[in-house]
Amino acid sequence: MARNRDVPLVGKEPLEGAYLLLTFRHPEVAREGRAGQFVMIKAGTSPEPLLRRPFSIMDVDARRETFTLFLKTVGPGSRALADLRPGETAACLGPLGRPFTAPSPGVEPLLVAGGYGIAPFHLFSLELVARGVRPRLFYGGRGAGDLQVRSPFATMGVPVALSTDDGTLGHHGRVTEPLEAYIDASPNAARCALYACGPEAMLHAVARVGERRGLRAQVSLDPWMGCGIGTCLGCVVPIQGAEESRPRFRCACTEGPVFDARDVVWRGEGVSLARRARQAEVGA
Amino acid sequence: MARNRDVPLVGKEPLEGAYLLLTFRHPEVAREGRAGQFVMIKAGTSPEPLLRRPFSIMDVDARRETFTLFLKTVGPGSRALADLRPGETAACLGPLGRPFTAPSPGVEPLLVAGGYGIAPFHLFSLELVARGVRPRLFYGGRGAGDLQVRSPFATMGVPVALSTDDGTLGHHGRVTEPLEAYIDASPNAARCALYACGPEAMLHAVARVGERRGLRAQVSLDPWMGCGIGTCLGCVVPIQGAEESRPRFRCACTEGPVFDARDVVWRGEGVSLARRARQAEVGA
Amino acid sequence: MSTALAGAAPLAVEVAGLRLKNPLIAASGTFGYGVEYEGILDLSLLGGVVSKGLYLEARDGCGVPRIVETPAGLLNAIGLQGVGVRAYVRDVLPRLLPFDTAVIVNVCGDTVEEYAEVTRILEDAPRVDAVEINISCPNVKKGGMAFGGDPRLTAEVVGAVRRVTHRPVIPKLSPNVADIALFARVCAEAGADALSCINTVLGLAVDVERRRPRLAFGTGGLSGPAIRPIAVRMAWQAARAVKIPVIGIGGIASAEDALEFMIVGCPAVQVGTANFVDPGVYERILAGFAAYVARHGLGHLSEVVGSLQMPGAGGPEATPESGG
Amino acid sequence: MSTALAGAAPLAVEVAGLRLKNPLIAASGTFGYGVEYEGILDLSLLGGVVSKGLYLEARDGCGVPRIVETPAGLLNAIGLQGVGVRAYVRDVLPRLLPFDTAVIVNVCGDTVEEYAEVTRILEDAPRVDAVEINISCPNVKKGGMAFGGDPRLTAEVVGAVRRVTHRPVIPKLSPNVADIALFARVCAEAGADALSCINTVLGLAVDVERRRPRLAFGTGGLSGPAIRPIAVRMAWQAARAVKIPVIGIGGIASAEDALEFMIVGCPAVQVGTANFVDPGVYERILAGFAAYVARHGLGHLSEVVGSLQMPGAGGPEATPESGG
Ligand SMILES: Cc1cc2nc3c(=O)[nH]c(=O)nc-3n(C[C@H](O)[C@H](O)[C@H](O)COP(=O)(O)OP(=O)(O)OC[C@H]3O[C@@H](n4cnc5c(N)ncnc54)[C@H](O)[C@@H]3O)c2cc1C
Ligand SMILES: Cc1cc2nc3c(=O)[nH]c(=O)nc-3n(C[C@H](O)[C@H](O)[C@H](O)COP(=O)(O)OP(=O)(O)OC[C@H]3O[C@@H](n4cnc5c(N)ncnc54)[C@H](O)[C@@H]3O)c2cc1C
Ligand SMILES: Cc1cc2nc3c(=O)[nH]c(=O)nc-3n(C[C@H](O)[C@H](O)[C@H](O)COP(=O)(O)O)c2cc1C
Ligand SMILES: Cc1cc2nc3c(=O)[nH]c(=O)nc-3n(C[C@H](O)[C@H](O)[C@H](O)COP(=O)(O)O)c2cc1C
Ligand code: FES
Ligand code: FES
Repeated sequence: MARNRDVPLVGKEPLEGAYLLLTFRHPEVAREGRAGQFVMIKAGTSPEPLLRRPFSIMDVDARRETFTLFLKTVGPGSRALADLRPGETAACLGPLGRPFTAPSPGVEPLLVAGGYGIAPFHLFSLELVARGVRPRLFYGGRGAGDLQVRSPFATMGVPVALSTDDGTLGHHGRVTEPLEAYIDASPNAARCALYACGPEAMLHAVARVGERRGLRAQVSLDPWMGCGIGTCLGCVVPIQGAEESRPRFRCACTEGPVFDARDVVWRGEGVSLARRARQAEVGA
Repeated sequence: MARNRDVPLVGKEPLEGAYLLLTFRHPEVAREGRAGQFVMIKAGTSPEPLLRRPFSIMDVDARRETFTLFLKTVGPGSRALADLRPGETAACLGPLGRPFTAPSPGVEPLLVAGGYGIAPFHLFSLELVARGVRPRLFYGGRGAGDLQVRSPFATMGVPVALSTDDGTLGHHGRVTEPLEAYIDASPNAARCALYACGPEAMLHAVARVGERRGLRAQVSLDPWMGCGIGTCLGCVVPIQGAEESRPRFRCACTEGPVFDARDVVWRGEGVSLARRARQAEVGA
Repeated sequence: MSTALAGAAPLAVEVAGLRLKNPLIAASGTFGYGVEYEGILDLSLLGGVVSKGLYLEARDGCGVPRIVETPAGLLNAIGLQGVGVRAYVRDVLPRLLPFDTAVIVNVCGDTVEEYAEVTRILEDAPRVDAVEINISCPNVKKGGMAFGGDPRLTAEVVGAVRRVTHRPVIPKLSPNVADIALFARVCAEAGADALSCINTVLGLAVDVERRRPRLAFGTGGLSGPAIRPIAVRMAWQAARAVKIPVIGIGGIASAEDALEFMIVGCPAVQVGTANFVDPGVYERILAGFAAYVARHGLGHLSEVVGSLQMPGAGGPEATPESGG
Repeated sequence: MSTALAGAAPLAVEVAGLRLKNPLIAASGTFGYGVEYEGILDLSLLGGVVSKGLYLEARDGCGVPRIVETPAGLLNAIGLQGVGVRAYVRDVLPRLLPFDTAVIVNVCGDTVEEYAEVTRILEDAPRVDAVEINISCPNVKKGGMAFGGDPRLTAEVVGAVRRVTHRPVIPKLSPNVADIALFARVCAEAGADALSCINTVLGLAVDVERRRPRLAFGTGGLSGPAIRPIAVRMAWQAARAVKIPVIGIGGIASAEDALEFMIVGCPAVQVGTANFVDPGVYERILAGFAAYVARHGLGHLSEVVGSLQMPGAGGPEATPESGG
């Protein structure tokens, strides 16, 4: 159950560029936080910026009662967090949202991360490996500097395919290219499940990859969030199950951030993949 | 001439409690700043808090092109300054305002400082000593922790009489008590000039001390300031010269912060000492 | 009084016949239906909760983005997404039964008849303590601010709701008017038992790269600390204009903020945007109230209500009228 | 164009017959008489400067405190302290001669006659390029907002000033009205050449420890970033209502802020409170304009004026009207 706490910063590890790792003490997040869930957090009490910011839980340590965030500094909210000194506190509510659902037995989880979208997959890989499941990670970014979380996956024995838009590391191109190449080469192509977190265009591309091959895909959406608990209605995304005649706005904070890619009404499409498939069946 | 600059922090020395010293590079302040003048300064560009804050110039180093502030952290503006790291910049306009006027030859300057009111007297003492004049400092605060700037005066050979409201250091009581005792014991009592910076009640008390003994007193007022250059009209104080039939609002930023104590219309008095004296003359 | 915190200081107030254990009410649209806070906040800590705006039928609301931050403020165009009053009575009200807090329902309508009809449906429901009339939502194309900006329509809506309920009726005033005192008087004459003051201020934020409004709806309602000086001024004007109690709203995030409204004349206040910023805001404010009561040696917090001393004039001689 | 910065990008505009080298004007009461910036800022960088409010006679203004900070805002009650129009003409105007910038004088009055008389005195003065009529100051007991809140008085003042000057007449609108478009139209019909929009928003901040207003005068005018969304909305409403140009004002501190007003329809803008925060604000905004012009491949900055695309409706299917 989510708890609102003032959490002390107990660890801070600067990475390259705008990235860093922050570890806070919060017993409930540490104990109950699952991959795909997030916290709403704010450093200081200044009215500027006003609201807390959502960040995915990247790691938890139940014994130490701590959790870790992977932060990209992009604006005032993330900067205020990055400026915290050990011992200073932030206001933090969590764990929030619905986590990823683990794949059925025998299904290979393929994780697709873009930029800071790597954060939930660190925790997800830990969870999966602990259950004896070995995921495979496809990790893309603009350049080498955006692929900051790599060694933990090596430690876990999770194979990683890197890609960058500018070719400075790994495959030169979109992260979905090595993903598709892998699936197409896999003898086990029908027994894969896709998981994606990153920019919307990437999520949409992963949804299409899944659709074309009949693979289930879970995507973690990244809308602007005001409260994290379903009260501000600022984070709504259009969702349409196969049985729903029209899309409905659903809160990404409480009904997501993880959704079935087939239920999402992607930008410019007007209808979800699930609904379109159902209509095709009915029409057929 | 005042200049507006982004000034890098080049030195930071935490003192006890809420106090610290900050040194910035600003060639014009370093070259032209005089005791009693101040800068308007703000760390960061957040609209919260909105305005720059006034701080007295405590020291200057023309060769290094730096100046130093003595800061008491009391609210968001001072805290943002205190949080600056070396190399980070603040927006700074200065030097501003009218400085203290040095005493005539043969007149002994008695400096009366309360709390952070010590700042201008550090620079003033340096200026006076450089001209071969030895001031005497009366330095008061709530407790020992508020008397943070002492050793530089010892180095300059400036005698210091300390006092605290709680008796934790020096004289137990008001700073004006040792001041009056000194004047009354001095063979040279008529050849003293008073200079005061600190809380309003202290300035008022010093003004009365001067009045009773016929000594000139210059006081540095400390009103809320919005701009520092005479445009916001937020810093006005009621001033009345001997010849003025009624008080007029004057900007403390441009016509002060240093005023002749006799021209100030002190709270609850309605008329300045100078005017009252003139009326008594005329009446007589 | 059910909790130690609330019991620690004499804070209970009666507003328009409503007994509140303390003057803190969660504002409409910023607290969901209340039930979202399960596990995060004990609703019994609050004097009351206001539901989000309810029409007869469910609504989708506006497109996204619906919320953007502005300096010390929040601009929103949610468009009253909601479940409709019948679903509220059926699904939400039973879940509020366990909590010892006043339940106020925020009633909306596209027409005078719809306001009355929503109120009528609530009249049969248990657990509703009062009705707040939302004649001031800036984010809908019909109803809303159109009513709250017109004295005649305001009187009509308030009168229509008044006729169909025995519960306290609390119109919520729009700040987007020239003279809020006039609207306060109109509501009082039409039978209101109290007033809520204020709703959000109409605003517009532009994405200069795309040359479009930052909100999908276009304009939005401004809330949060940025508007507090405006809200305190309007609450003060409204409270001076009428004898019925005025509930102060706008930018409250601390005990001091709440006290500003109480001192200008509001026996109770609502907390809106701060709910998003910090679900611990009520506990912080209650602790601040207790400290204030102790510091000022008050027998009861409500002693401050309406205690504002407006100054004489200033001027360099502090003579009257030189402030002009 | 006299300076490299201003010359670097095509920024010149003509507003009500006034040629401005760029759309940036220093707002009344936040820039002194302009001469205070000697050595700090080259006035020739600016499109124009507006003097602080001038009456016939000198004024003391309000007591202190006159200025308090509120969240992302400034609340002031200066009360139009100033030297009076004759001293301005005699002592200040000559000092503005060296600068290549438009000089606009902010005219005040307790009566319609005083507005006209102040304007008449200016008519004989060289170096005045336009007259801004302050019918919207909230911090005086007579005149000011009382005029700007009444359409009939607004028309009277604007007409009276119009009749005694050949220079452009620019009424400055009060935001403390329900329908700013109405006042924009009234001014246009009374002969205004342009409008300034907006003055400060009436507010009140309370010192809860002393239970008194934080300002000596009591209420004050709210300015700064906090009010920008309100000001942009009002500038948009005014610009849609009239054909004469609207000068946007309220919370501008960056090129992006200024562009918000330009995109909703203002050919020029005024910078107020930001003058206190940063005397370097004009150089920053001009640099931002140049970058924007380059980034968007504009031939001239004024191409953005009025380019706002108001959205259709949103909703989960993005079908029209579902935003309601
Ligand atoms: C469920 C969820 C999990 C997230 N997890 C992480 C994480 O693990 N690590 C991480 O670094 N970031 C994460 N984010 C994004 C993070 O919340 C934003 O970067 C942060 O809110 C930016 O705040 P700011 O004040 O620093 O910048 P702002 O000034 O608020 O924003 C800077 C820029 O980022 C954009 N932006 C702001 N919020 C978002 C958002 N939610 N999605 C996309 N763009 C946004 C703004 O439009 C702007 O262009 C997550 C977001 C969500 C919704
Ligand atoms: C000419 C001048 C010289 C100054 N020199 C120094 C100096 O050398 N060192 C130093 O530490 N401070 C100095 N001050 C005071 C300093 O400006 C304030 O402490 C500062 O503005 C507080 O800002 P803040 O945001 O930190 O706190 P705020 O939250 O703005 O204020 C905190 C508390 O301090 C009070 N306060 C704010 N400004 C002032 C002020 N100007 N005078 C008295 N009380 C105030 C507030 O009312 C509040 O109670 C000087 C002030 C002036 C006018
Ligand atoms: C996201 C959001 C949704 C709101 N929805 C409603 C609503 O449904 N009905 C209503 O009367 N007021 C609504 N309001 C207005 C608030 O109840 C409150 O009057 C306003 O936000 C000012 O208070 P604040 O500054 O504390 O937020 C809403 C405000 C926000 C920010
Ligand atoms: C301290 C202060 C004094 C002002 N004095 C005047 C004035 O004399 N005449 C006038 O028309 N507007 C006056 N204004 C209003 C400003 O010109 C401007 O309209 C308002 O502050 C909004 O712009 P801003 O948010 O950029 O400050 C004053 C504003 C402030 C903050
Ligand atoms: S973030 Fe507020 S409802 Fe989802
Ligand atoms: S500080 Fe603005 S006029 Fe003095």
